[in-house]
Amino acid sequence: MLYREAGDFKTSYRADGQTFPIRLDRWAYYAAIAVAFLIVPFIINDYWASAVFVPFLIYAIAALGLNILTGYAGQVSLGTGGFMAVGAYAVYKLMTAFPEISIVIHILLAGGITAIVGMLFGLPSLRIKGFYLAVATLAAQFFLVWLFNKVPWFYNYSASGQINAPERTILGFAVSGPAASASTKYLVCLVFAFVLAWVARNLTRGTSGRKWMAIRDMDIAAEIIGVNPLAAKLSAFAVSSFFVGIAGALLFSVYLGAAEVGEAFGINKSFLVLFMIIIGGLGSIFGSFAGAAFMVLMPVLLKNLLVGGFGWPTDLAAHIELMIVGALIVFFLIAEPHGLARLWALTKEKLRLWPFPH
Amino acid sequence: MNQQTEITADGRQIGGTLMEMKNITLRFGGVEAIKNISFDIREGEIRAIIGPNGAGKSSMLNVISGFYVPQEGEIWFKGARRGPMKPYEVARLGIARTFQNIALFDGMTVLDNIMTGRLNRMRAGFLSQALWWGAAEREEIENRERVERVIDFLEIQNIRKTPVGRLPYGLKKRVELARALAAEPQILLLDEPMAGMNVEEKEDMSRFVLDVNDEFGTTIALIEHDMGVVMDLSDRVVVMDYGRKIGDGTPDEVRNNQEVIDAYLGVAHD
Amino acid sequence: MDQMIFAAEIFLNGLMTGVMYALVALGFVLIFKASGVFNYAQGVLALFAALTLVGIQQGQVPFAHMINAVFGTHVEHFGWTVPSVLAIILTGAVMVLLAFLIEKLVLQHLVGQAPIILFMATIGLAYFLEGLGDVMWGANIKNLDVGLPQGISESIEGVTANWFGYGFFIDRLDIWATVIAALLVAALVAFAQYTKQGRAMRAVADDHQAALSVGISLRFIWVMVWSIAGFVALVAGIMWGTKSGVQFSLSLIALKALPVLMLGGFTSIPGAIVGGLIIGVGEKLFEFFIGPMVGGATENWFAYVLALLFLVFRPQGLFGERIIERV
Amino acid sequence: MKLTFTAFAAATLMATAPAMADLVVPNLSYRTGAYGANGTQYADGFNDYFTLLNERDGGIGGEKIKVPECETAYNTEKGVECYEATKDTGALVYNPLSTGITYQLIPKVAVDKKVLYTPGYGRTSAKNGKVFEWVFNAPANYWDGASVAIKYLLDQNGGDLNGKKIALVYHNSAYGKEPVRTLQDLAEKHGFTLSELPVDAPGQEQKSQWLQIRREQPDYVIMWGWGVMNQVAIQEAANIRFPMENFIGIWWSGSEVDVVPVGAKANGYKALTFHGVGQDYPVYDDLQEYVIEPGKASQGGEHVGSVLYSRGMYAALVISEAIRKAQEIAGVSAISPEQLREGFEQLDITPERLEELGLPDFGPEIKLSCDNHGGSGMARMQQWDAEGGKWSLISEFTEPDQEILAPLIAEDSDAYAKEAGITPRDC
Repeated sequence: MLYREAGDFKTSYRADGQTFPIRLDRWAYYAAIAVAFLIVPFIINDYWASAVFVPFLIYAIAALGLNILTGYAGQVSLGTGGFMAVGAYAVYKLMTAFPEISIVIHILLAGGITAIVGMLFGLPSLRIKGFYLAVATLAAQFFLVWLFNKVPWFYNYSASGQINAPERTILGFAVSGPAASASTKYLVCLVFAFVLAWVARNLTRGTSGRKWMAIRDMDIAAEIIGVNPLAAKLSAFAVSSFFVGIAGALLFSVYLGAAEVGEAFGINKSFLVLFMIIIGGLGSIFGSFAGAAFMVLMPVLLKNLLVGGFGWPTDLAAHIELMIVGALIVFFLIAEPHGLARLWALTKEKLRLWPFPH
Repeated sequence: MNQQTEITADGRQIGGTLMEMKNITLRFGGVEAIKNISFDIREGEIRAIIGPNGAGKSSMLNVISGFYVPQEGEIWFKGARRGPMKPYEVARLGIARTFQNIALFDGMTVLDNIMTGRLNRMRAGFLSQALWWGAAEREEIENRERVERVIDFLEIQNIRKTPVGRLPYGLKKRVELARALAAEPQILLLDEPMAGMNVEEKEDMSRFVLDVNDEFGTTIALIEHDMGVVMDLSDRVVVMDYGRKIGDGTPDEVRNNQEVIDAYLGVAHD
Repeated sequence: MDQMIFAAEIFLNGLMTGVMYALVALGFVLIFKASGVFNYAQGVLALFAALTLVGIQQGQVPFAHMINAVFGTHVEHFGWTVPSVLAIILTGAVMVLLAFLIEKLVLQHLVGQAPIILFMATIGLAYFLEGLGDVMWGANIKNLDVGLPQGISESIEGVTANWFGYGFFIDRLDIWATVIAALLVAALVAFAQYTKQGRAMRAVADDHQAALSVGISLRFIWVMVWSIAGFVALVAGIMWGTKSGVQFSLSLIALKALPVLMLGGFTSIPGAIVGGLIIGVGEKLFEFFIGPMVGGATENWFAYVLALLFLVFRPQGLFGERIIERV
Repeated sequence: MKLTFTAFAAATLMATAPAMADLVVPNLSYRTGAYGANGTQYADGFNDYFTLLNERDGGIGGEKIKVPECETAYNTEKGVECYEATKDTGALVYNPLSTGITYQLIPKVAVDKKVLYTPGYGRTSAKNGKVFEWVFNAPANYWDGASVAIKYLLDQNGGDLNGKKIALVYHNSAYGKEPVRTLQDLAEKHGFTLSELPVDAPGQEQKSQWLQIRREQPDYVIMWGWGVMNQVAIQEAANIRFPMENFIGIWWSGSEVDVVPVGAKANGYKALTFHGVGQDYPVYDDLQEYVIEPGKASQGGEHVGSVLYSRGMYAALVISEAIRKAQEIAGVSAISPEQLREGFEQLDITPERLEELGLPDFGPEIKLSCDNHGGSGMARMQQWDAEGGKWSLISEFTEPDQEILAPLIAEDSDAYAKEAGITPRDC
């Protein structure tokens, strides 16, 4: 009985409302944070940063954003790629227009700009629901990509329409551009992911979160008990887009360094992030991270296993990888429609009783 | 119109008119669901609207809670005319309700469901919520205390953290009542609170309704088609049939109203 | 005046393109109507069907690449070719088998789940089929030829040249696609109206519970509907494959069908057709009149924005059932 | 359970690192996705040429060449992952066959000190070696291609394109937009009118564009396409009976997969190329003997001799010649990327050398220097013979109009230098 909650009494509502009410969970969380902040930065190399950690953290932010909109507020969006593009192009314009201002401010502003754009495209959500809304958000996806591709002002009139992230520093360390080291990139993304996850947790456990969930579970009843549906939906779109915009800004400036809108922020990106939250768990902060980890790690693992391990040709491995990803998605949905987060919770439930299940 | 404050036989206080419906008519396309109905609700009373199925009771409740906007007529609340409002604006005036087909938020716990009843009292800004600092945390704890009082009152302490979807029907009804109570409403609207319950559950629910009215002094308007329960509970009763008002008065008066008897007998023999 | 003649030509071509979109949308509607599943894999089904058709036609060895990689062999072809008609029939059989497997392995286990979960499952299915198609038949571009004519219709050009002094361009493939789509819809309607299975299908579409209670096997209906959708996908695959070769990008035609669905409603077959026509004509005319002012290439988003604006004013789509809110 | 999984994950993640030996030339290929059909052929040619060198000559200068392949699916994120996964394995040079991935790698290779070789694609202004020290795009780039195409048309019209109408049908992406500016400048210089017709990826539906071409009746159509867009465009051109000999594709729009599906109607379609076509070169005998016969060909040798296969092979050839040059300069056989860069900058592939390599007149002479990383930019025209099922060369190597291109390259590379904070070196 290593994992238990018995004897872990709460004496105040504050203690009862905390994020990890079970002591052991709390410890595990502190340990994970300590490892992430104090150990990983010193051992990370370029490959681990570029192939695993940096994309994982950035996609976790995007997944958090989409989870707020889809998992908490129940509005399915397929426009994530387009909103990430807004973040990327906003940060690019800001970085090149105001090089003397800190990139942290640029990234936050890029999130803010994306939030405004997101609210704009969220307006139809008052009238359109369910799949119709999901397909409607594709309008945002395609229109935004076209816009950034077509209007040269967005890419500073460069010949090919590619955007390149110039070098910017935080406290003297390069965070964008080729000189940025693996651990700086990792740490910047980690800080953003950590703070944003904390904000997401705060928003979802309080008033806003309850409004969103009420709209999700039964929009008519929510309106009758006093939730303004337009305000709730738009605030979900805004917060979600803010997160997604920051993810886009980081993806472009810190991770990729160069981007072309149709390729980097196409519809596949929208689906990828949607997969993450479904596999991770709708309406779960932990699930956003789990889903992002799964979708980032799995292809890398499979590729290394099939090509590096079995020595198969890369194309065969890539096709089989598609089949495995597809099959795993179906398998997860059949086995546990509520995602990795629920699977994790069930495991803990079992552990709680172990070794005396009755 | 303002009546004198009265004291009922069991010692409760009933005050002046809180809400008044004047000549309400509601149509769906060509069908008139409510035909020119007027009645009032006094502060502190339990007011029932009864009638056979399809009489327009639920439509009436939906008009009060702002979900339907009547084509004709006026609604007066606390001495002022209520203009056309969105349902959520009506809720903010202090009108809370329950639903005939339970409308709880299935994905949330009992506690969170009841906390939604207090959403209109939350004032913390967005930044404060995001950082969980200052007003947001303070409010959360204050409101939690109030919600816990409702939880104690309705005796549902042990299911606090259970997801609502897993609860049995009777408990769901109680949680729904808790959510409405948590709003500390001026008027509590109950849409068939006893529907689908067995005798024991009905007794429990009746007790809660009376206690709410008694302890908090909450004005209650309820719909029910079970005559027996209603007559015992309410101070005054409106009887509807086919969208018309066919009776209005104390339970005794209504019980002896010939038109009401005909309507009910007529339905019974349909 | 010239502008008007050009616009008329574009209008006609838009109609034809719309038919091609409607063909894809039709598959979505069938499955959604009968089982409430928004089948994202419909585009990949079309690709898979077309790949299989070409593979059978040309006598390719399935999984040749994988067999070669694992066993070090060099098998590619059986050395025969199969006539088009027979190949189409065989592919149809493969699609029925696929429908059966999908029901058995996926849908059966997801009965009663939320629509979004089923939708996600079909995205997983799309990935799987895409990989499977490539592993089975190879990823190179294939030429699909079942004898459909292609190229400008000279008689129409001649007639219009006489009338307007400007010969209209109409692709013969498009004319054929229109004819075949019309036949397909007629056949579907006849099937739904006049056969026992068709009536059962409609009953399920109207009310699951009621259909179950009168003894209709839901599983049978699902297999049947997915088979029909597979067949519709085959037809769409043949049309698009003839136009642009059989290869990965074929699956992306699903994206062209989604705005059609929004416009026409997910549950209406006439909606899919009318929606397809409106989108086809709309995007072509928009590109013609407005495109030059904004730099062109508007077709990818125009359909979606049109559908979006439309939905704001009519949330249930053109022919969708009216939504009544109740508490 | 958790622990074993982590261990397993770590083990498989690390499994990629090959031993540090040999000359490592990673092949960032794409055999899947929307452009997989094209990428496969190129990757095969690239692999097979190195296999040939290993089998026939025992490598280069006695060093075996190792070509680890990594699938990018034409996706920039996977491209970066592939780059990072291979860069610490002694990799010398990268050739990702994707403009998007190239843009991403340009700043990285400068820091990691790896050579980036992008023949016929990538960033055009990388020709300027003063700014782009580590990037080479010889023998020709997109702007060269645009200029050579116009020069060819000038030739056809007795040196005068005044009043002619030329339409550019292009892939609506960074790649497709490359020639726009050059063609606009050329239009001004030669007095033709240019209409630009973007086609959104993937490009299956081009009816609007071709109806417009049918209405406007341009004298020539130039195409910058890739993947399915090429064959749909050629099909639509055939449908509207646009004369094929007036339809010119860039080299990425001129392979068998683009024309074969259209059948006989594609006959006469022209495309640029910067290398020879067909199998009439002595090197193919060696390939047959050392690679294909023993079953060592990449993917079974299905595509040997196709245009894209030849192009992959040609890229491998240029790299191997640069390696040879580097070995010669450094005096060691196991060279470093820095030494390879030297080798590239002093590369001189003469016609005689090409003949020695079994590919007489296959490519233009490539002579690079510290400031010229792009070579002469010469390209020639090939034409499709539908009946014979082969491409044939119809013009000699032609030099582009440097008068137009040089300022454009200077302008674009200066802009990059300013943006990236690079001080151009002296040459």
